[in-house]
Amino acid sequence: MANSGFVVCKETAWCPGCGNFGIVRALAKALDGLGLQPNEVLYVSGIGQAGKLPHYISGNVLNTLHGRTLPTATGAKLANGDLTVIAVGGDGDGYAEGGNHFLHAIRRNVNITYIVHDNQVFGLTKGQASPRSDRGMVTGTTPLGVYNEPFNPLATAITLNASFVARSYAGDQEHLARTIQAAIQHEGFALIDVLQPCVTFNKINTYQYFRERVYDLDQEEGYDRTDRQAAWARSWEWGDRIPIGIFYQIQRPTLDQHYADILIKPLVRQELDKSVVEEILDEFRIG
Amino acid sequence: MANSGFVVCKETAWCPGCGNFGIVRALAKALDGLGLQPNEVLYVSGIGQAGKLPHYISGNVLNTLHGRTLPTATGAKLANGDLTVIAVGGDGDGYAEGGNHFLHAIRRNVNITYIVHDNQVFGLTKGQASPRSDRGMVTGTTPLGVYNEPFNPLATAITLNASFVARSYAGDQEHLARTIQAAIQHEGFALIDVLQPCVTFNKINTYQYFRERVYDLDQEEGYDRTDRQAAWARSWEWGDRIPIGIFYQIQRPTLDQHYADILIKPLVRQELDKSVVEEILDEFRIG
Amino acid sequence: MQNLNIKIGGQAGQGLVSIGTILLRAATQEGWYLFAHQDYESRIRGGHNFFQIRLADRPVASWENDIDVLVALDEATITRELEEVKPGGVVIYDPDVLGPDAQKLAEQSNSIGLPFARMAEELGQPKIMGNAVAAGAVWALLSEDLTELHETLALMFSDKGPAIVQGNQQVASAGFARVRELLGERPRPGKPANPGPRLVLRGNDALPLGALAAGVKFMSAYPMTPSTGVTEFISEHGRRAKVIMEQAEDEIAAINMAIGASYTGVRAMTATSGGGFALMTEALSLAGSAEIPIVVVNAMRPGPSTGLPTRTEQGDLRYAVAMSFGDFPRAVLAPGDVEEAFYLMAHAFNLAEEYQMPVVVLSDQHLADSYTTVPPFDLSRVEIKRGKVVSGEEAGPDYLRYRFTADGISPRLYPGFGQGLVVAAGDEHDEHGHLIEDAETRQKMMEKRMAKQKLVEENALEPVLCGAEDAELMLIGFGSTKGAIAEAVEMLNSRGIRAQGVHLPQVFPLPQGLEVLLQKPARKFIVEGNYTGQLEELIASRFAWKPDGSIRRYDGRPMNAKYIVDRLPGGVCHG
Amino acid sequence: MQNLNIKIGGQAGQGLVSIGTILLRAATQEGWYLFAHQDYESRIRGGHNFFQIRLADRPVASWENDIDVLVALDEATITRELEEVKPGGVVIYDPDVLGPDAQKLAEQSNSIGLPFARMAEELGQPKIMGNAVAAGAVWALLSEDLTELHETLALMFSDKGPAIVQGNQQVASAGFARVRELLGERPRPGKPANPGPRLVLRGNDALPLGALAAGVKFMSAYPMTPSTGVTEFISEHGRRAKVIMEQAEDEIAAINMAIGASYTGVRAMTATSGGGFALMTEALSLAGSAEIPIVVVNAMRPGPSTGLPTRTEQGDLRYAVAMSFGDFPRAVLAPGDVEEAFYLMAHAFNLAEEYQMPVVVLSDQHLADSYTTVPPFDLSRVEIKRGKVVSGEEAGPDYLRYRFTADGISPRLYPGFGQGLVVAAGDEHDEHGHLIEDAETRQKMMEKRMAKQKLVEENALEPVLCGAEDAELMLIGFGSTKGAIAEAVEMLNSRGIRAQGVHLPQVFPLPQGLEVLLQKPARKFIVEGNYTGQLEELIASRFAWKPDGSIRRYDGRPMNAKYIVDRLPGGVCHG
Ligand SMILES: Cc1ncc(C[n+]2csc(CCOP(=O)(O)OP(=O)(O)O)c2C)c(N)n1
Ligand SMILES: Cc1ncc(C[n+]2csc(CCOP(=O)(O)OP(=O)(O)O)c2C)c(N)n1
Ligand code: SF4
Ligand code: SF4
Ligand SMILES: [Mg+2]
Ligand SMILES: [Mg+2]
Repeated sequence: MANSGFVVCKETAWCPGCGNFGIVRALAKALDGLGLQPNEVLYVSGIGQAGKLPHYISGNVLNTLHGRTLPTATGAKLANGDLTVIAVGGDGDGYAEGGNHFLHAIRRNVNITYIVHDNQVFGLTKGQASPRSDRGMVTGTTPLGVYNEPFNPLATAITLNASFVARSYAGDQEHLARTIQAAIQHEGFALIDVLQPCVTFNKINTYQYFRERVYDLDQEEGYDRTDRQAAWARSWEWGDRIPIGIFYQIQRPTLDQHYADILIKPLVRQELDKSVVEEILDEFRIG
Repeated sequence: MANSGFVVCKETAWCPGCGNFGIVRALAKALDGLGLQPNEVLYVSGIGQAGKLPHYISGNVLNTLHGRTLPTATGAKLANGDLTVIAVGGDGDGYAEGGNHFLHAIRRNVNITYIVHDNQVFGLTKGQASPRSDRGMVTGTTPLGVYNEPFNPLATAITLNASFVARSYAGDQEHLARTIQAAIQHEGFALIDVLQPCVTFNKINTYQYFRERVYDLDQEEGYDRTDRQAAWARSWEWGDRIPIGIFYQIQRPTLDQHYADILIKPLVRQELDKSVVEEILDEFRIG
Repeated sequence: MQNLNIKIGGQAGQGLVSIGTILLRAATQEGWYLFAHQDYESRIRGGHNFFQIRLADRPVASWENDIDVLVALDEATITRELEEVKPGGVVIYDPDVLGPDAQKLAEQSNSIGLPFARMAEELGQPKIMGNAVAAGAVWALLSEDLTELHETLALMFSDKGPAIVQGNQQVASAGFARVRELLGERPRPGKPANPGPRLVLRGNDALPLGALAAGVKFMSAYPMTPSTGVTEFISEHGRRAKVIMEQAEDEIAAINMAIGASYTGVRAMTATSGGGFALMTEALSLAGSAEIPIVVVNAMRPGPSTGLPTRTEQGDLRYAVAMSFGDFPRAVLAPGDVEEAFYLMAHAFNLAEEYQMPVVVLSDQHLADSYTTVPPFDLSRVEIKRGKVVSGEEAGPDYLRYRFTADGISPRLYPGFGQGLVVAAGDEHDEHGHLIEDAETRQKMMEKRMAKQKLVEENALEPVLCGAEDAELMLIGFGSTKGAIAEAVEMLNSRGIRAQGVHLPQVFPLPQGLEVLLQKPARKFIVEGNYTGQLEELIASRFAWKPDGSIRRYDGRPMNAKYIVDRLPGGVCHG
Repeated sequence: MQNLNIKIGGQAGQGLVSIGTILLRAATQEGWYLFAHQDYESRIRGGHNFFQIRLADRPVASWENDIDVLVALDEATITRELEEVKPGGVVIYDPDVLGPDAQKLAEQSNSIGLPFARMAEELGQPKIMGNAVAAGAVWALLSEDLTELHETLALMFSDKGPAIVQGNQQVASAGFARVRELLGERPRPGKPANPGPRLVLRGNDALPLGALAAGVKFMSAYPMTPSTGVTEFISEHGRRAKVIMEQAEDEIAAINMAIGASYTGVRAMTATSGGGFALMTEALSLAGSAEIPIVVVNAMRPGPSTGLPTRTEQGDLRYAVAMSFGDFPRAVLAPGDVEEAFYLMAHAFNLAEEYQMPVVVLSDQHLADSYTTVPPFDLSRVEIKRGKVVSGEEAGPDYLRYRFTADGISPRLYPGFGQGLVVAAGDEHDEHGHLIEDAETRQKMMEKRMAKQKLVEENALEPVLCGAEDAELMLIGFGSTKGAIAEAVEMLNSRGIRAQGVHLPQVFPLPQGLEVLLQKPARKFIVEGNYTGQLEELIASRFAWKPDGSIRRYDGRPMNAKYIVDRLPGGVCHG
């Protein structure tokens, strides 16, 4: 794929009708809208159906391991802050295997955008429960129905004081593209949990299910997205009405600001200064 | 150590004056008070100074790996629900290496008590920052001072709808013993984050620091520990006043209740019924 | 031997597994033996997959290249698979999904166009029943009548109600009739005389069945292809068999949960693949140090890293043998077929408990997903040996978890079963289980643990042999190449080359008996599914020995007899 | 050679490391060469630790058993270590901490009771300066005057202000004077003629220094003994050297962060031990598959599991070599001493980048924590080879990350440096880096990657030899046994046995040159610090060869010359 505009691949390994298509299209639209070039963007993904996204849109790609999306993206961003780094993965990738990194990447407030394809199921391994599956959902590993308390990524991110916490919906490409742009423009860690119908394995949380329920928080009069407690409270709304939009956004120092002394320019553009090494060696010299 | 009363070992590998002593003593007191026998109790621990606790008090011990306290304890409890299972570890063990298990053990609501020795530092490896370290703390790995947002285990546990969330203080053995008893008596996952001065490596969060700040939430008029949002809000109080006590407690089904069909008695006391295996095999028989 | 090879090709989600499953059950019902393997991509819909069934009048253990019946559900099946069809073979395709070029191609052979879904719809049934049309069409080439096919459909769809059963039977009959009409009578593959009852299972069925037979009580796992079938099998039957199968948040949690359960005294296991297996290393080492029995099924797929998730390879052998910082006793078993998978899985639990150590069972995608006809498993052959366990009274209050004993095995007490306390630790410890620092105890404890390794080695499973005893050529392998090697040996013997096959059901520690075999005068070849020759290396490191040659495959596909024989040096094969 | 062995024993937290550090710096300043090793427990206060310094008039590479000067900060030092003191050796103890029995015991030898802390207090200084009293006391046995000791104290405490410096100097003088007074003049160890400038470093200093010299730009790690020193060193100097060292939440995050950084084009590393190393396996495999350079320092400690966290062993060799499901190219280096650690670490980065693969550097607690006097490192010897990298223009918009090339190495483009897009994946992929399913591409891509392994092997570092070329006895080892083997060889040669030492700085792939050595007529022994003989196994698997015998240690303690020579079969040693 060439370096002019963000082209979306026609050939994918996704099922026809999958919510992932809406996400990749919205992403291309968002990136185009920001005037970025493909070679300025790096997608870092894990393993899962969602994790294949980077292969279907133009840009640099680092397709890593299941669950390891965030640390890899963090390392890449620290080493070359010139890249717009977009981490992308499934809900299993991010909230099951990768749960620990989710906590700590947020704490670091590294300046990346994290898009989670939240289909509430393990797609690629054929439909087992994910931490996002609704209670009672029967799958190959949960014949008695899902029992665990569903994981609430928004409430958790807000609790960890993530500086940008949003939800969007794969069925609303406009909203999603807009949210992605806001996330990329945000300085700091930006989470977008995207409601993504899995037409093959999730017969509960379907397009119709969401179409009937989602409403746009961004349009909500008086909603103050800097009010952490209110954002946390709102994140529990999941029933007849499901909010999408930016739940929480604040400014706090980013990880590269912490390393400002070192990051006078991107690490990858810094030459080795041997004299500093000599200096350190000299401190150990005796006699 | 014999099976009558909970004896605390005199020989330990802890530094004189360490907060860990208060914890092990309070634990012995709590267990004695509940009329338990050492052979009915199983301590599961990870690696760290805190993780050594089980070796210093009478009971069964499973001293595992750094960070793996909770899954191991979960497996043990599911296999033998007759055991009172107490998971114990440091803040590094539980919130750094073990962060993912922390999330998911809470979601499962397995009926165990989890005591975290929260000294806000990696003790055993000589004082590096932990996810609980205060901002700005200078350690061997954070010469520029700790930068990350400190992890709030109480707020996170409440967000995950843990059924029992408490904080206590190693310097107040009465309070701690009482809290441990309540946790053990609670049906479901019970977290006690214990403020534990590390006299060697943590020069900020000392006995004096806590003595001046802690107050008992359990004594607080009108505090409703079933109010999740209030509990979450209260968990952010960390300044001149630091609350200890039970922040949040609710009843929700436990993991063994989910498996009630199977757990007609503890797994370890169930004999293999070969006829069931024959039955399953027969379903594959053809001809 | 009479053989018939059916290949059903199409996209994921088109129903080729349904067609295959219907046929293999009906064919077994009708009396044939079979081997069926699957080839699929790491995606849920689309791509190009196939399901291949080989029917025979005697047990078969591998697959063949030449196809008698090709069922094409999509265009790629024609463009990619047609060349594998034997002269005179039949192609059944759906004209509604083929472009004109492919259709033309298909028509060059002995072909029948059947619009599967359309036919179902024309009969007033849902499209999806096109699968039964296809099954019926193939059945016309196999059997005189529809009895067994109808019975199979009745069994398979019984939980969907009589309407669905009848619908399937109706459309299957239609497919059957059309083929009969178009092709007339054709020679049918011979059937065995007295087939008797059999099971038709995949490795992913036999392994969990073996675990259930061995009395597993606890499993925890995180899904990963191709091991997921084991996990889902235990999940499905757990309630009835009183086994907990808890899905973990990751593989680290999975194995640690199982270790926690095992410590209390129940048989516990986990199953995984590739990266998940790697993530379990630290805990495996804990099980080794703390002497906690645990069985880990690792279903291999091509690595490194995520590799080819749905393909087959035998590239984790070196890793399974080496997977620990520091030394501890262990065993690695590698069943070669469905029947062996069942009995070895049960054996794995015995080994784990007798020696209080981790045991790894190496499966791979080819074993996991391939169906074979096997005689009904004999539960009386599954002896349960729980090793040295003491009751609470025997143990007494002075119980020492790691008591030094002559054989290195310290009797287990289950915690809470007596006055004694059970102190287990992964840190180095003394007889009590408490932590130590001194050199003497460390050395003694290492020697105690490693004494068990010696016992495991002395009792290692001996190689399984086939073919000529006075062989001039020997093929040595492990795991799922067993059938391919056996058939290669047969092929060679039939060509007048005295060949012997050596299958290693236990790859670590290697049995003493192997050394004797290595001293035989035959020319020896190691056959294995990986790039670097991991089995060869293992044997070399143990016996300071090198083979005369090696046959390897590392493109993600399984071997068969032809693959092996074709790669033997010319002199051997035509000598 | 003239030698003097000083052992300082006491509890953790009592200051024995301070005393040791003061002495080793002052002694180096005064001109001696030295080797100093540390023995400590997995705890922060209490227990029994020691710090042992060997001074000599020429470079030394290992430690000796017999002690000339024992400094006892606690009772256990007397009860446990006294028997190691040579006849005529001196014991300096603190009478305030000894019970009467131990005091009596101490008095049986050439002993001096000095209440270190009390003396400091009596001089109006804080208790903690008792350390300087002890250092001064020992110094009286080494040197005629206090010049170098005072200078060392001035340097070490310069950042604490002049009062602290003077206080330390004052109390050190007092300790010095007391010993001089009590013992009078004693023979002092000889000094080298022209010592010149040197460094005195631990492995845990030399490794990160090597990384800095090689231009490492990013590190991420999670603390784990005994690797933590590497991490903290990079942290400490990171700001100045413009290197980011980010503490990770766990080892999995650590290596994956480093891989992310390396992908963008910077040199990146991590450091860990034992269980942490195991947790990195999956990511190492990703680096192998995606061809991303990465350097991992694994400082070994006795396993399995948590084992003995602060002790030494060489038990991760098998694991380092085998750590992946599936095959990919790699190198494993094993520096034997501080100097080699520096240069090999820099070499590791070259290997990683030239072959675009992971490189493991095996250290161990003995290397990590032991100080040695070394000549100043020569930065001009550190050549930086970044491998095949193309600029944006060279690459062009059609850049293919995994272009098939003759040697298997595909030129790297750093993402964002040109129009070309850099697509990297751990799944099997085509030249573009996009995911594939077909057998042909898989096979070619495996062959491309493994072609690099061959190059790595051809360019493997050759064995480092010492002793007699026409040896009748050969000792072969790797890593931190280098010094012990060299001194054992010297000892044997001095006894008239023609011995040669073979140290392997690269353990995987093994160098061709080793095979030639193995064919020499000498009797060969493999010396290694683990139970099962992992090096022996590795050599056996590669060369189908077995040694004449082996010398192993697995009690958590380091070997030295005496340990090795004592364990050679009688016939060898006295033959
Ligand atoms: C370490 C590891 N464990 C397990 C797997 C198998 N695996 C691949 S994708 C996946 C889950 C997919 O779910 P999700 O992340 O939600 O992505 P989706 O396919 O639903 O988009 C799993 C368990 C793996 N590749 N690696
Ligand atoms: C996998 C692994 N990583 C790292 C370590 C090293 N390690 C041992 S304890 C510890 C942290 C200790 O901190 P914490 O859990 O807070 O316990 P504390 O000592 O403070 O009580 C670490 C990093 C280990 N043993 N295993
Ligand atoms: S399985 Fe679900 S998530 Fe995956 S591609 Fe198909 S519809 Fe989408
Ligand atoms: S290091 Fe800190 S936590 Fe550990 S024993 Fe000492 S005082 Fe306690
Ligand atoms: Mg998903
Ligand atoms: Mg701590």
